[in-house]
Amino acid sequence: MGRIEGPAKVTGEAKYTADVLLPGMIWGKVLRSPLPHAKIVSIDTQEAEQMPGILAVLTAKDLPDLLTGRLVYDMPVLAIDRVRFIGEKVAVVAAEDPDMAEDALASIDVEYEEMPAVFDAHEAMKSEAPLLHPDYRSYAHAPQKFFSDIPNVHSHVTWELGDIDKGFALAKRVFEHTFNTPAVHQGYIEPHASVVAIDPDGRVNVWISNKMPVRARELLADVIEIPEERIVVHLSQIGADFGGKGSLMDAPLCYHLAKRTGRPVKMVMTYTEELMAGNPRHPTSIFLRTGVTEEGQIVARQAKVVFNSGAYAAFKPVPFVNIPGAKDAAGVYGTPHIRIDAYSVYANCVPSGHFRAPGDLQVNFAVESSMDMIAEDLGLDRLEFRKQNFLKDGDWVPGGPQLEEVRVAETLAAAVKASSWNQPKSQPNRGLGLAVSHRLIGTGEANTQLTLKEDGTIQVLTPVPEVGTGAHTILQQIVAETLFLPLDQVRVETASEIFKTDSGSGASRVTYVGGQVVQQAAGELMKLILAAGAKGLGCAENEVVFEGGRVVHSESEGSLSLAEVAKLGGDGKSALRVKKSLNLSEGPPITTFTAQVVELEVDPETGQIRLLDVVTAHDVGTIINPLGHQGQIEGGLLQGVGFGLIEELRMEDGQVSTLNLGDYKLPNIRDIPPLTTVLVEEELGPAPFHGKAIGESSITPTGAAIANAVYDAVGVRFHDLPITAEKVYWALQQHSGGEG
Amino acid sequence: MKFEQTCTIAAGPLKVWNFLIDMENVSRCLPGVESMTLVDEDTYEGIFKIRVGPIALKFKGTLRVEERDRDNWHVGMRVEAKDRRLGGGVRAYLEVDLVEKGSDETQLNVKLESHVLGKIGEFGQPVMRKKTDALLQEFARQVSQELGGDQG
Amino acid sequence: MRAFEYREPDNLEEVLSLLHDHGEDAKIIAGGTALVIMLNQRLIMPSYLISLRKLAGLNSVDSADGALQLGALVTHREMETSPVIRDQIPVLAETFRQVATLRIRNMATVGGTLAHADPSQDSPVTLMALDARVGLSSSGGSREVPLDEFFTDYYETVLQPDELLTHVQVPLPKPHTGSIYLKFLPKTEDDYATVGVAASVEIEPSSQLCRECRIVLGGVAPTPLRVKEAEALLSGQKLAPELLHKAASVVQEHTDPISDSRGAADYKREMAGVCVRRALEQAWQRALTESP
Amino acid sequence: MTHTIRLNVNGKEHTVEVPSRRLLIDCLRYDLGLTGTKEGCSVGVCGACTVLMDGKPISSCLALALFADGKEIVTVEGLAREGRLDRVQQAFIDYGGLQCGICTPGMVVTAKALLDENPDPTVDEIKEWMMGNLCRCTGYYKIIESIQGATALEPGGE
Repeated sequence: MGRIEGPAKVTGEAKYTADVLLPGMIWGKVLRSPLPHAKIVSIDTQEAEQMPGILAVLTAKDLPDLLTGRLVYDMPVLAIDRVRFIGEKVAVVAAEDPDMAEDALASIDVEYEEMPAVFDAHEAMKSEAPLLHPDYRSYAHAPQKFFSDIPNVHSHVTWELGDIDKGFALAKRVFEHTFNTPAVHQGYIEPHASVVAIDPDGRVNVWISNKMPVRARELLADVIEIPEERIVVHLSQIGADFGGKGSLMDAPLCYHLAKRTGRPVKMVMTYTEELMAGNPRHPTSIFLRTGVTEEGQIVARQAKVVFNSGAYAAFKPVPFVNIPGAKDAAGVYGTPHIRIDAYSVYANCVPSGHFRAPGDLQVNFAVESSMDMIAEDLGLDRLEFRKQNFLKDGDWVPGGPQLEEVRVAETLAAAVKASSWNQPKSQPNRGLGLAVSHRLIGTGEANTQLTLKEDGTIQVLTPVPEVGTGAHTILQQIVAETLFLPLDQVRVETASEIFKTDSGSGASRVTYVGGQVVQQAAGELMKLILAAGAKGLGCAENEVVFEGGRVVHSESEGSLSLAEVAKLGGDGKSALRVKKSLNLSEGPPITTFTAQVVELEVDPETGQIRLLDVVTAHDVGTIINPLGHQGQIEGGLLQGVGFGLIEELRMEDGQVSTLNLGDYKLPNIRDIPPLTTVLVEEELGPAPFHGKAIGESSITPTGAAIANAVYDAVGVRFHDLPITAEKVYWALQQHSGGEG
Repeated sequence: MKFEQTCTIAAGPLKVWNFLIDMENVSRCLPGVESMTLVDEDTYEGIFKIRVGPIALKFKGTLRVEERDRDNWHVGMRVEAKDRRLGGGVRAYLEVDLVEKGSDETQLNVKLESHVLGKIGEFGQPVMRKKTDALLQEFARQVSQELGGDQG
Repeated sequence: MRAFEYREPDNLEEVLSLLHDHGEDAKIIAGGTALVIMLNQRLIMPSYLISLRKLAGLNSVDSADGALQLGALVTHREMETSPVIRDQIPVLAETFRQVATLRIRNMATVGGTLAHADPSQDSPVTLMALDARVGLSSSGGSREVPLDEFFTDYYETVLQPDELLTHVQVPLPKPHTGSIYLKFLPKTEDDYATVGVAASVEIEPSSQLCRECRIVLGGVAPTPLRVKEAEALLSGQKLAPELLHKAASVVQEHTDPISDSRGAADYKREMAGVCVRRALEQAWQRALTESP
Repeated sequence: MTHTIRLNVNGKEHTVEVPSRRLLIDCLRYDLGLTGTKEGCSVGVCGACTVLMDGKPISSCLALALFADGKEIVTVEGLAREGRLDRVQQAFIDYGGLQCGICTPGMVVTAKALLDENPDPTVDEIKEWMMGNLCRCTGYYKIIESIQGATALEPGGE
């Protein structure tokens, strides 16, 4: 079933932030730092200010001395006295058109005094490394509980199960492996955009490509020093998020320029700016130490996961200001003794942020690669070794609940069955690899307001914008299903004003938390409808039923349409309305598993990898929207392929060298592998109608499955992603002692 | 970006030394130098042009001699220059070391660490690297030619 | 982009006199796919932009006395789909079909690609392997330059500031000649070639010996790279694996690639060898099966 | 340095005064208010800005507005006629060929041109034609299904 906003999107009517046109609107452009770490000695803007069409030029000295961030406030709106990465905003210009703004940028003179810089997270953790944020501990919302004495480490989180020392004492064999993954960009096609218009009465209107508008309003209020009630965030379509659209980005600058010039201001990042100063996936290094018994039982898993935060932690939304995916470093395997340490580290690179399944991909690549390596070393079959160690009902997962309804074995079995796993190896240089992952459903706060309109339709207000996942369609379906109404009688509309707080879209949260809140609200609205209907029909509530979209008095057969009920209204003729909020801090005990099998072929002369077949199997509940569900699987999978084979935000001394989509390559329609999807359905999901989450499932195991298949094909093991043809070629050269 | 060039010159180290500490000579041997004027004992201001196809870069900036170690035949100079039209610039440190090979044979080692900044750095780093490398080669070639014939 | 004067002459004389008057300060724009990006990024800031879009007469493909004459304004898409080209020099159509994406091929022109002189382009490589010549005109007169003397450095050619590339001459392949363009794309299908190789082999039908051949590479040097030393190795020889390996290693010695997102220099050098082998083999097969 | 250009956009004649440096995409979006055409990469790679010029897909981010002088331009806003969606538009909805929708205007415009030239394309023909349009949401599988689905529908619009 197609999505509700489909027609608007295929006709070009759907409005994204960059599409907002306002009378008198002007344009902002920023000047960015060319140096990775330097003191700002002076900024001369005089010449720029004199140029034609230039309406304002601002630097930090024109702004309040405030920092911002999605959780910890550590990032200035414009660099204050010091720049910490190449691409950091130093000055901003407002002009009648973008070209004029660009004209002015070149004539702003900034004098820098270079400082020693550090780019690698491990280097940054050494005692001699330059400190990026000496005052980190004093920043607002910096989580004291996770402070560390290691240089530049702004958050150190530990997850433990059992007793790690005891675990290794039980182990017959101990394995150590290290893996690395690069920075990758979310690759949404819509660059960040913001528009701010200030009303004569001082009300601040904001349009912003942000998936958490209510939170955005809260953050903006703090950094521009305007009370939240005076700020209206107008929701627009979002040209995809994938985790990257949760920050204020240029909105504070738009406000300051609007305030200075008295005109509405729009800022749209170029894609070059996105690649140089967006918020890509964290470059990550994962160290695993695994203790295994003689029988091949994993008894201990120690993990040290180091995330390169870049110059600021401002793009991390979670309370511990670290990357949640690290907690999966034991994978889908029941391990009695676990210790996981996650370090997020400042370095003079582009600040890192969230990208679909943050941390999960990096860690899963490490865990699932190591499973194959250990199995081979122990002379065990890699499939059997996994099965033997799988999580079971009642097992605990680090940072998670005690699991119920564990279906990992079934999921992997389904993937294997649909693949050529059990067939004899077809040809040389071909190989099969598999990987398994799980993801706990996200928690958080969701809000809604349901109203019975006078035309008999149900209006569902949500503060969650449509980021492309089909969230609005899902909410519409759940409400319609709950009220036994046809879909077209339920209208989903967005509004942020009427809600104080909300977690917005993300963490595969919407169907679970957002779905429950609308379902509960719909149930309560039905009670009000029946009550009002009964009143209108002059009978008792228990004498009416809701049938065929009408409130019916069983005896007299008298009935009222929803429109009629709406006109009657509730007590005091007030509209029939339910406003509801749901905040789930505890996740359900049910997780979701993904198993993938990849078959590929390696060209030994060039190292080029061709994917011949990909099978992705998913442990799912009731599927509420099959089309949207499958779309999430397919889109996530191709992002996983990109992560495994192609994508890397290349940096040299903090300078990103892949600065446009001609150099930072995204998979295109000719790069897609043959794909088989297997859904292992059972109606026991925690979401409404026993649904589960899917958004961040298919992307996770792909990188590891590819790495394992490459090993199976040509016998070389890769510890770093992406596995490019070039890396494979040189590895093969060494492997075969040079005679390629 | 780091670069290294080595060549042998048919002249004794002292002769090469005296040649190299005179910026007149250096600028003459460095292709693209349009002007080089002495500001104070160790500082020069200059204009330096380089072309990459249709893209013409014109750097204006300073060259400062920061090391002049006669005993170890070592010179180190810092270059900071901007192209304001394009919005960008270069920061480089150039080190020249002489190794005595004989009474009139000297090995010239040139080391360059340079950072291309801003617009210019964003565009075609790889080509810039290649261009800079060629530039350094030419410099070494010119020097050895001026001092008693090219010996590669 | 920086502001500029836009001129759109409808006749060649006017284009040339504008070039004569403004030279360095002027840039020619045809399809614009490469130039507009550089303008937009402010890497170039000409005072005058001379558009060829209203210019007639430079957008046809003509077949005359043993050669194809390509107007400088013929688009890539036209090169790809032109029946004349598909029939008479199929490898040319095949090459242009592999350039970038449909949208770019609808805009980009033959003359534009050559004048832009990006060494990782596809079509200059094949055109050079086909012994193409380019016609250059200025208000002072005209000249013809063989393509393997046209490119001088990254994005640089022998074109003078007052000169315009008006057409390309491509001689029809001799009988018993097989040609191929091989584009090595290890990352994504829409990428620039990591290495591109055009090979053209003319064989002596009875003996099946190579009479003459052309080997040209893209993406491995400051300009499209023709390796005559490797060509010489093959002439008079029979197709044999050792021979191809020898040719490949000679080619590798001549490459001078840059390291970029499409591969490090040493990898490109290695791949140049592999691709040359594969290209020569396929060209040779085509020559054998090709009926005059 | 402004010029007056006449262009036909979606069947409607426009006369616009533009600076010589104005790009076609900005002319469409800001001079004419047709914001359906999106800007993504600004270097002709992503295809979000695809429009038809005299029936051919081009990157409006690589074309000067002046290039459109005397030309016929079709943007995503011009596909539906009298409120009736073009079959390609309908198919993208029915077969899930869109998610966030930012690439969709370029996708449907490009796909429309494909079916105009080749009413019954094979999967390989679809892939070759559509390669220049990037989508980060769908993984392309449903885009291929959408275009195949469209061939089964009545040619809409006209």
